Amino acid sequence: MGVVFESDAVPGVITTSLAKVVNWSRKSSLWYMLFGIACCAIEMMGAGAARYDLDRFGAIFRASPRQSDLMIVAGTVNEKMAPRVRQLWEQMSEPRYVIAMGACATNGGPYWDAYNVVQGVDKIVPVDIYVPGCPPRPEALMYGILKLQERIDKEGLGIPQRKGK
Amino acid sequence: MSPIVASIIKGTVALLWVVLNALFLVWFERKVAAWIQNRMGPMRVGRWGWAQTIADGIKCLMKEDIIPLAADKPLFVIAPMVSVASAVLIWIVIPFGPGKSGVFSDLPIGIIFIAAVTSLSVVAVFMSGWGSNNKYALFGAMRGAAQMISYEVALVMSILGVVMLAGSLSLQDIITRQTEAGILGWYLFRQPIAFIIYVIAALAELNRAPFDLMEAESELVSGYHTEYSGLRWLLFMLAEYGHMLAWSAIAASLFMGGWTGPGLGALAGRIPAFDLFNYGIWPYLTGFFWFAFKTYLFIFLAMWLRWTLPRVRIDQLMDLGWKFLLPVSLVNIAATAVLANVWGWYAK
Amino acid sequence: MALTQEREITVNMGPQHPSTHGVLRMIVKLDGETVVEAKPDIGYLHRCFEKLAEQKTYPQVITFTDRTDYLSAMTNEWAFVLGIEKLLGIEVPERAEYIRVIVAELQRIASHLIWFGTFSLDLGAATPFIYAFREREVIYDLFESISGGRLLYNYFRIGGLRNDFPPGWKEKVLEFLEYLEKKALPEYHKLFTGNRIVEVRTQGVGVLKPEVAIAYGASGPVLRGSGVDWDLRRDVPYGYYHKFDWQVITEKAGDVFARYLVRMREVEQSIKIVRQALQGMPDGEFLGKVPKVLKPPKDSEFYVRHEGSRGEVGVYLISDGTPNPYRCHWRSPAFVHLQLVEPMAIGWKIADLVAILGSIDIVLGEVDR
Amino acid sequence: MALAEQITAEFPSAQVTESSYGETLVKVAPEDYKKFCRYVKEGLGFSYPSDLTGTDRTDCLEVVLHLFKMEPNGPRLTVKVQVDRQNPKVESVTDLWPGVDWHERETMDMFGIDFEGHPDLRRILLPENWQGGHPLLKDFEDKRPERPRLVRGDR
Amino acid sequence: MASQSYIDVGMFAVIAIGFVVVSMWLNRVVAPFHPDRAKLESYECGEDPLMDAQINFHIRYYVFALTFFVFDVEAIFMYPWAVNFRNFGSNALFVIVEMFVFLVILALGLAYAWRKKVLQWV
Repeated sequence: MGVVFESDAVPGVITTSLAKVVNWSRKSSLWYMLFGIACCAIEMMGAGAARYDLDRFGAIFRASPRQSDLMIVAGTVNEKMAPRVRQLWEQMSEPRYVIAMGACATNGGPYWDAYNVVQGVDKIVPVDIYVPGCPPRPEALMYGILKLQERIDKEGLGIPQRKGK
Repeated sequence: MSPIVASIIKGTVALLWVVLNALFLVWFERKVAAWIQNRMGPMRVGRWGWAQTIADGIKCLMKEDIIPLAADKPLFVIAPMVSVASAVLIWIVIPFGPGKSGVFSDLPIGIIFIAAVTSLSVVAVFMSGWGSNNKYALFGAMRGAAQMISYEVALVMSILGVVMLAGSLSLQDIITRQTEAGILGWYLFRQPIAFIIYVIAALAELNRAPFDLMEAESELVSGYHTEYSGLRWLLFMLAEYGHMLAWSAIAASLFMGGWTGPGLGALAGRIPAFDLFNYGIWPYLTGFFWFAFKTYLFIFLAMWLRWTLPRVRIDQLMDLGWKFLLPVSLVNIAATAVLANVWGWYAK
Repeated sequence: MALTQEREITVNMGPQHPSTHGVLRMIVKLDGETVVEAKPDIGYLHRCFEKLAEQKTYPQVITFTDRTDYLSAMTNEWAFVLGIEKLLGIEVPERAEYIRVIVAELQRIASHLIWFGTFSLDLGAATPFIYAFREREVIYDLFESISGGRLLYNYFRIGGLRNDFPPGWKEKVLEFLEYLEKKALPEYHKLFTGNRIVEVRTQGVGVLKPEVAIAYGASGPVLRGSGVDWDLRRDVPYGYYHKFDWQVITEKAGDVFARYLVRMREVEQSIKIVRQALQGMPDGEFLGKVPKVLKPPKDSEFYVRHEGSRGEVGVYLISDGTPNPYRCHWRSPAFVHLQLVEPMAIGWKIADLVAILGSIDIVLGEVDR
Repeated sequence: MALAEQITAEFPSAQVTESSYGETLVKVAPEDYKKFCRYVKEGLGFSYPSDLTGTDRTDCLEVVLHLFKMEPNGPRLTVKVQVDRQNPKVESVTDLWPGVDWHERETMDMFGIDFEGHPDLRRILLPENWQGGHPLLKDFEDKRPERPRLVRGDR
Repeated sequence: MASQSYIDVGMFAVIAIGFVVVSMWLNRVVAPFHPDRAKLESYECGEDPLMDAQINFHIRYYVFALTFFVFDVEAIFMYPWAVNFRNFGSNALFVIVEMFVFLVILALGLAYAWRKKVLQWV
């Protein structure tokens, strides 16, 4: 949070009621980055298309990481991709959330013992929600997004985005 | 009331008008898109998702603002200001209702003022694109500038035909002149070619599909606002929708009789009590209704086109502007001059 | 601020870019907006398929073949299964052969549909994408009811298939084909094919000459779009394709629009094939006689050529007499086609580069394996 | 049979075998490889380069080239060349079939075979700074260190 | 009256810019703000930028801009004529022919630019 809410000068009542509004807005407008890696990306596209329609939850895609709140890592991350995933995550503006979609992004999936595959994207960036499946159905992704919304709802104003600040 | 206080009130109203409309338009666009695409659009935030853009707005306000190290900071910061300023400034001359009270300030040079102010928006695009020091943003900015200069000429030339018939640069005058001959007096019917040129050129100036080249997602990621995050980006969007609203309002004023239209007062001959509607605030309400109705008609047209058509290529866009629209608009001026003299009622 | 003196600008497109269809990276050198050089950089989805296959038994590898070209899983499974069947000399029951043709052609339709959707996104039209997905969801449902998976199926077995149709499946397929042919495809053509903007964006853009295409080893719709009458289903026959009445689609022009048309017309041919296969399908077994442990003879090897949705899928298998393949190599069409992007795109604008890249229909899972 | 006879007539040193699946397998010596390929393309008309890959035979490395003609049910030709495992080197055939460019790069990446005369022989699938060796060799070992798992708040 | 219009124009601009400034200030106050090196790096699809984006523009862009400039100024010349178009009365024919000459010159200029391939995008 900015300077104001990190100080103790603001009474608790104001910050809690403000936090409600803020959390409501953050969870209702989770814009995900247009970033598909592998098979799961097709199901992610399917989730955005007519039958499942993520737009109902206020989730639309943005092409640039600067404007997105949510990174859905949809697919296998390998050694060549890992630094790029990290950089894209770094370039998102805070608060930022990560969903690891599918078995590969969770722990390497069927490719867990391959020489070039990173065993889960949580080795690269911190993950909020893991969605199991290979690939997960769009319903599963939607459930993951709903879970993330629940999680955001419980957050206060001071989100621990990083240590030491 | 001192003129400055009056100005401040007017300015605040105009700003609110732009902001509220932009909020509504974003929601409206998402719903129109969803309707065209067999989807539902925002549904979860309020009934039919009406509060969606409000949530988006608060979220963007609470989002971190990033100014890249490589960026040219002053340009990067000033660009959204210019963009918003131009979106608000246009409204000075656009009439909402009849008479002097129906417009913020009926400048006698109305149309020239509009042309000048809208060009500011492309300055903002160029500042942001160059200031971002990002290649995609730069391409977006260069395209934006090139696109604007190709279409500005055709646009100005197409409006020239209207001005010839109306004999004035003030929008209020143009509107009243159109209504003198009833619905057939609309310049939509007297200047059909100018109208078509205007629609195409205005879409190009607005960067709406099929001319959304400067933020072409499949080519340039997000175009000129690639590096903008959170609120700064939101301000660009605000200005973009503000411009769309303004261009639609201008189209309604120039070609479709603006705020004029039948009100309840027209029934006064049949029902004497309805004479009431010819006085006081009622003419303004009727005027505002017709103004908003016609404006939103154009907005819907723009959205419809956007979600239907693919994007043209930049050189094809330039060709269309220079090699087709400009010659046609020159011919249109000549034809108007001849017709107006040969065919008397045409110019009435 | 420092102004560099160069006029040419080098741009990274990808790995995260809306139109690189996954994690391809293009290093593009531009003069103004004209492409001077376009070097694809791949490997962002290299998942070590070939190494993993050496550690798995033959039936286990089928799971991985699904994930190479994840938009066309059924045809991939078939290509791999075909290789082992050749090595072991296994006979496939007649009914299984028919079902294989049906699911492979439905998969081809699904793959071409998603290609149509993403290609229209590349050209800047968002709505056809949604429409294509709407139809694709129906195929997903059909596949789900026979295999349990929406995207990746693991449906083919060595010597046959995992299971037979569920009851009522045939009628559902016929109903879908009717809908696709009578409603969906005409709608696409009305919305997209006849559109003037699409025409000016695609006609004459990215022309690929037939002799260049052959020298590079292009295949599938890319090759047929250049006017080469070549389809492995007909020319290097496998399965029961020879029993049906269908045509190999070719277009002369060799440009982006020709490749588009070839795919759209292939969908019609696939509909025809599926109809005939459903009609002529005999009753019987769906899985042949297969030994419990599959051990192809030592030092036997085979190279399968299979017409996938994107072109020639080649599977090179070497056995050393154990249950695991000694070497399993996957030749993917998109890997080959990606080499053609640079020769096709030079001299065109960056927007055309996107269209050309879209027109060759790459799937990064298959390019990088 | 005609194909095998033609080849033995031109290259007596080449070992030609016919597999039961109708494939003609030709093993050529590394020094004959390029010459043989030129003959196959220009003399025999194998214009379609389907695939080029490698195999680790543990005592040597093998480059395998699958070639076809553009004719229905045409002959299937597999060219093999065995190279020394310590110093794997073979001439590039990109000038004959431009399409094998990336296949050769991939084979270099996976097996470490040096294709002499290749215009741009870099790693293609693995990262440019990859240090782990050539993964499809049978004695390859994955020596990457374990990575810690990150949780929210970590940098 | 005229002065009121000028005040309006100025005030509208001030209010719009003020709106941006105030909202940016509010954003700075309430939003998280943790800049670091990696975050402030220019975005280029996840890669490090290959080169600076601020390059010399192609000369064609300037030619385009100049062409636009010429045409726009000329369009502005025509506006006074258009406004008074209805009031020419008996001089109408003369004035219209005069403007036709001007239009023809404009069209010739366009044709010249077209032929010289100035209107070709880079």
